[in-house]
Amino acid sequence: MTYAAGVDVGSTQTKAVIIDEDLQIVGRALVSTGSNVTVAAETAYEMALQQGNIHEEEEGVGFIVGTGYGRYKVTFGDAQTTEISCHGRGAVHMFPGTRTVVDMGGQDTKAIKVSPTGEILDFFMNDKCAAGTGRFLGAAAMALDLPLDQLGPTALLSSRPVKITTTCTVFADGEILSLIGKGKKVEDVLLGVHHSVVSRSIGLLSRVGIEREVTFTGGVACNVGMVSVLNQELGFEVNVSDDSHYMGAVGAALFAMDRIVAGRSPARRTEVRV
Amino acid sequence: MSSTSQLIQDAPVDKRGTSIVGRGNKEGNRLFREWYGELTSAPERKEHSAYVFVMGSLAEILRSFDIHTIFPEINGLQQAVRHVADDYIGQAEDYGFSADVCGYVKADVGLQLRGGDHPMGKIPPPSLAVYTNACNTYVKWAEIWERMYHVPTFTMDIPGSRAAGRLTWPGHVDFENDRKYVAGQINELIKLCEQVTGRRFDIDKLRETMAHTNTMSRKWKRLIELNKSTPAVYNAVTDGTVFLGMMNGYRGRPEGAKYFTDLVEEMEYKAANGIGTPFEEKYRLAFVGVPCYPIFRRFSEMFTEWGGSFVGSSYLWFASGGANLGYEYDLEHPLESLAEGLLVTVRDSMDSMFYSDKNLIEMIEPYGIDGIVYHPIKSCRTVSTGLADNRRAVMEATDVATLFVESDHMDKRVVSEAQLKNRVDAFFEGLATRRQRLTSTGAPTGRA
Amino acid sequence: MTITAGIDVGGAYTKVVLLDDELIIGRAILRTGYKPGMAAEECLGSALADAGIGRDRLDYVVATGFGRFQVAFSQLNVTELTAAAWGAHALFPGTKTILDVGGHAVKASRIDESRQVKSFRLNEKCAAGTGAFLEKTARYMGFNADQIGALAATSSIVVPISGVCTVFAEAEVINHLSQGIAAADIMNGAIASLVGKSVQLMKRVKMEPEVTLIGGIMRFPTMVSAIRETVPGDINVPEGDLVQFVAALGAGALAQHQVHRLAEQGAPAAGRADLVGAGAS
Amino acid sequence: MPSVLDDYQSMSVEEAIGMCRDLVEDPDFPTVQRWRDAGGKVVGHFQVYFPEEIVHAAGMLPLKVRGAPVEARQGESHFGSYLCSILKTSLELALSGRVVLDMFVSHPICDSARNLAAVFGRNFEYPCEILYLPQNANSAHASTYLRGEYARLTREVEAVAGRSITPELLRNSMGVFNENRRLLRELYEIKRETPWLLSVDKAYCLMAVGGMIPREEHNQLLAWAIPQIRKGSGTPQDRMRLVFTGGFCEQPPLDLLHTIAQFSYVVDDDLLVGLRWILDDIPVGDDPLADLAEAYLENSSYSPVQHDLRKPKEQMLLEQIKDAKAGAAIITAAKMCEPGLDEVVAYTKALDDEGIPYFVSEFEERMTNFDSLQIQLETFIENLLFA
Repeated sequence: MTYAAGVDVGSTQTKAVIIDEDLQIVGRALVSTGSNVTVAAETAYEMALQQGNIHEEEEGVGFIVGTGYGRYKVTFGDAQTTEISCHGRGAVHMFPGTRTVVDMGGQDTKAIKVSPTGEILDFFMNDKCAAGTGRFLGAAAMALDLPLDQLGPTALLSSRPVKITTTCTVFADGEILSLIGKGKKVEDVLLGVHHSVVSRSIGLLSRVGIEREVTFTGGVACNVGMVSVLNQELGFEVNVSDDSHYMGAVGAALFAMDRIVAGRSPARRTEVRV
Repeated sequence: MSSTSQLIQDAPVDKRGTSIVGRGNKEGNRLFREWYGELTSAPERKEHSAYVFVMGSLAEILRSFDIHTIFPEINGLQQAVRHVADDYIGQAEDYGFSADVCGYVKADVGLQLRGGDHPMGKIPPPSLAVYTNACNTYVKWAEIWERMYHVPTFTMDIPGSRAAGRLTWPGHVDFENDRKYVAGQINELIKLCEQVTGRRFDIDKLRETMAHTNTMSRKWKRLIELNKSTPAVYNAVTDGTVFLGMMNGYRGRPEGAKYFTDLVEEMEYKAANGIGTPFEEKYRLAFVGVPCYPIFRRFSEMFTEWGGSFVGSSYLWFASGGANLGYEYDLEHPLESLAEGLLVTVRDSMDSMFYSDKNLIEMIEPYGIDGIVYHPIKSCRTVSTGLADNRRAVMEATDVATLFVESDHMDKRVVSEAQLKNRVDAFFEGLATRRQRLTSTGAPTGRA
Repeated sequence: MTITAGIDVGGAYTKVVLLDDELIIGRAILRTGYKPGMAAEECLGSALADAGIGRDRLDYVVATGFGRFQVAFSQLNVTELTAAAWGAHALFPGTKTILDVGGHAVKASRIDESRQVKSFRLNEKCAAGTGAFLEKTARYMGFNADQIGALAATSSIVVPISGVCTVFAEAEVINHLSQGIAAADIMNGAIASLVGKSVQLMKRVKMEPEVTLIGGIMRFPTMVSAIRETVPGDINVPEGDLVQFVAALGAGALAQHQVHRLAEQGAPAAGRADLVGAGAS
Repeated sequence: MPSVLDDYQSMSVEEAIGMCRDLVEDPDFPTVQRWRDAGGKVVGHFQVYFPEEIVHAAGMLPLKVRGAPVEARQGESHFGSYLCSILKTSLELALSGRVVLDMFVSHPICDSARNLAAVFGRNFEYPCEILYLPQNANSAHASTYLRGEYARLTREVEAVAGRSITPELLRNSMGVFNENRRLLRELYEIKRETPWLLSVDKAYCLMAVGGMIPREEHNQLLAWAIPQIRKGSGTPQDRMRLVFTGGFCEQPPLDLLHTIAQFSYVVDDDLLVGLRWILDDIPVGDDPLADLAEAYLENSSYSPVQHDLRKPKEQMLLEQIKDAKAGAAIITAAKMCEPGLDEVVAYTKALDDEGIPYFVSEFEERMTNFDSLQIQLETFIENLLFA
């Protein structure tokens, strides 16, 4: 049995995924990136191997693809691919109907338009300022002293979002506190925060054209509040996978498997491509 | 067919005994320094200089009065590629200019505040400024010199296309209305030059300068067509910038005419013998916008390291003042045809910025374009405002791959190498999958 | 003897200074938090305790800072720019230019000998170029704000931080760290970039000596010395944590001025209402 | 010609101004809708100046396209990052169908505006073009050229309207607009002479509504409102008289104007200067197009987007301040607005030399937070107070 691995080094978290030849995920791991990117990549990779209890001696990992902003720091990787290609590939693999991908990470948001084969047709990223990224939600969590995973559920208790005017993530806490100070309900403020992030990401999506199905990937996709506000604003349901957090690593692993298979008879690879 | 290196060795040599392959860049750099030397020493010789711009420099008239043409745009470009632009820009911002003001303008303000001290030499102050409306910032810019130096500023107002592809020609009532206006202004400019220099206008000298420009335009058009060959014979972004420097700096001059005659000879030889640029051409690209000068080399490497070859660039259209049309003046009727030529070529410069979608679509097939790279810049609304929409139109009409990356041509504060590279890599990964779909070879991954 | 209070309700902290004529007799500082009004109330309380006097001794109260309108018990509200002018002038009468670097805003102003603000500029509504930038950078590297000064002091190397957005600067910082660059060098880089932005703001108001530096960020000696390196002429820095109290002090000083002015006029204390739009033309 | 306004004559003047404010801020442009429902055609023209008389003479509604306080979700996707907001919101209005046009005209006097005509052209079927107003105002040939350009525009407009514009029709329209300019001059005179009777934001609403309703109706509205405003009960307060200038193409949010009005008297400004570009009545002669062209060049206001050696802009500003007996100025410019931002430098230097107090503040039509502006205003006032 040969395995393929994808290691996605994000600005805040590093994710590793191992897949087998049937393209099933057999191991996954997530560590915070911290200050030593290479170490984080190694750790995540090792943990993923353990989780899938794969012992490199007997059954090796045939190919490793690094992705994410730290992809060139995956020194043990065999190749690098941008997270844009990886999220596109991963999303189409999980949801073959995917035509548009919105990936929200800790620090940037991407809108990606893909073909049925996972080919990247167009993409857009925000990078002028961190408004409208997962970080904005993080700032809210910090200001309100809530654990990240409570943001969504809390926001969904509200039906009256408060308009958030601050765009600067760093100043968000200030406005949030003063709104609370003015007696606004926590859930209303939080819902407002979700709306402001969603509306910015929809702006990004419309740059590549919002074509169904839309698949929501990245860490922020774990936030039920974001999913429901996004559905509400788009007017239809987006795809969300339990592995959305790992989507970049999954895509990278799929590309890795391409390489392994490409090394063999062309007959096999067609199966694998679909 | 023998190896490329062999071909380069066997290439014909010029009088100096140097191979004609690579001569264009060598000569270009030499003449370019010479030109800045000339400008630096102009005040000693009591010669006048005019501040002018690349989109309609009026060099033919100014040269006929032996007035030097100084291009603040080219000065700015040099400040950026020599990594000193931010010092000048900072000085202008301290002077009061907003962070959102064009980087060229600020680099020039900084330059003026430093008495013309420039990495290429000492830029003399203007005796007058002459500019078209091809970019409105030209007008605002000239107002700054007006306030600094109290010198005459002349707007050569050249009406452009009223709508996409709606071009009028001699004989049409609207064209004639525009032409009369331009012709009238030309006479006003000539009077101004007479006042400034205290010389009489010499129509035969004008004929000479126009003749040189004719040769340059003819060759420029040919040069652009020559890159239809595979591999491309020059990099339209990097080499192209050298050529643009010559096209503008030596417009209306014998050296310019000779340079482009030689350059076309070189490129025709390369085309005939399949000699390309120094790297392997995997993808043929068109560039739209203005290059990223603060990290110029790196910027171009981001593409060449993937085998991306810029075979064409809208920059070579508009920044040459529309020379791409190959328009040639009728020397029998210099003033009339100067008016017509200005109108037609500057109009084309503007069309190449505002309405370039059609030209780009038409370019794809003959030039074998795999992808179009849009690079709008923070500084320049003139070039950049329409690009996102232009790209949408091109993507609707064709299935060519496109990349949209924003940075700046001057201000390194808005240039993030990492972010640029990430997008460029993704773009080429897309091109690779696309090609794989068509030819099914290789996976879309970069080199380890 | 006239006792006045100056209350500065800032974005992060609320500060109170009590003046007996020109003498500071008490002060207090605490986090503003949710309810600026309450913060002001509490902070005044502890300042009075600090001075060991009762509330009834207050002749006049001036509030400033973003939360000034939430201060129920002030007779007069002024902006932090005006208050800073009075405060800086009280400490250093030769002050012509004031640079106030706070967590959320950077303000530069030029004043004349009569404490009149002649020209002023505020930074953009973005954290890049505010004190928050330093604190964030420190936090990314596992230090807290109070350690910034000490940390930076251990290095003389300056690593350029080009990031436009404070949040994106994080990735840059992490990159530097992973390349083995010392935290202190990076900290200096962050300080240099903040100083650059601040100095430009001062140039925008055509700074003249003497320059007085105020605001919480001036607690860090490296910040001050970096400014001294780039700005010619005399530079004043209030001692110790007084840098954070300058606006409050100014409000107190203005309160003294009001009391005397009103005494001359024999008029009752003017409330904000009378002041709105009361500018002379 | 249908009436597009509610019956304001039964309202108090305050209520009528409120109605105008609602119309000015309504991104669905109900008055334009009513005009269309009555079968009228609409020609949108982008800021700053446009010879609306020509469109009016063809029986169509000239609509001043000046953006709107809307979220430009579709508009944004047609533009890059570093551009002024009015481009995006103006396109948004058209893309979202809020404003339906029969023709769109922009001008070449700002590079973004010139590009906007191309963008509209790629996205809409109706004619989208650039009116090439002359930019060499000092050429002896400019007005002849402009007359020819107006003749060209007239042909385009006739084609859209499906009827011809006789000199008679045009002269009549010029009469209507002369009346409108006279009334706007009166409005500004009230602001200048008795600012306590009319605040800058209210004056703006009364003026701006003219850009979206038939001009005859605007004339009626102003003729009705002005005498009542004059009779107003407000009493003069000791407030700072200032001139508010920003080379306005993109319009500041009304709340920004309101904030300023709370603390000062804006006795003059260059808001919607396009509606007041021509300073006096245009003499109506045998060749009305020539008269229009002549007025644009010879009898017009000033703006950062017009270069005229006879009108050094900083000098014009100083005169404006003097004529309005203002003691200070607020200099502003829209973010990313090259012409406006360039001018700020010259303005501030001139004001420094004259020792006229001012402050500088950038704005965006969609800004919602005015703290910074308010702090600056208050500081400004306080310091004249505690001097």
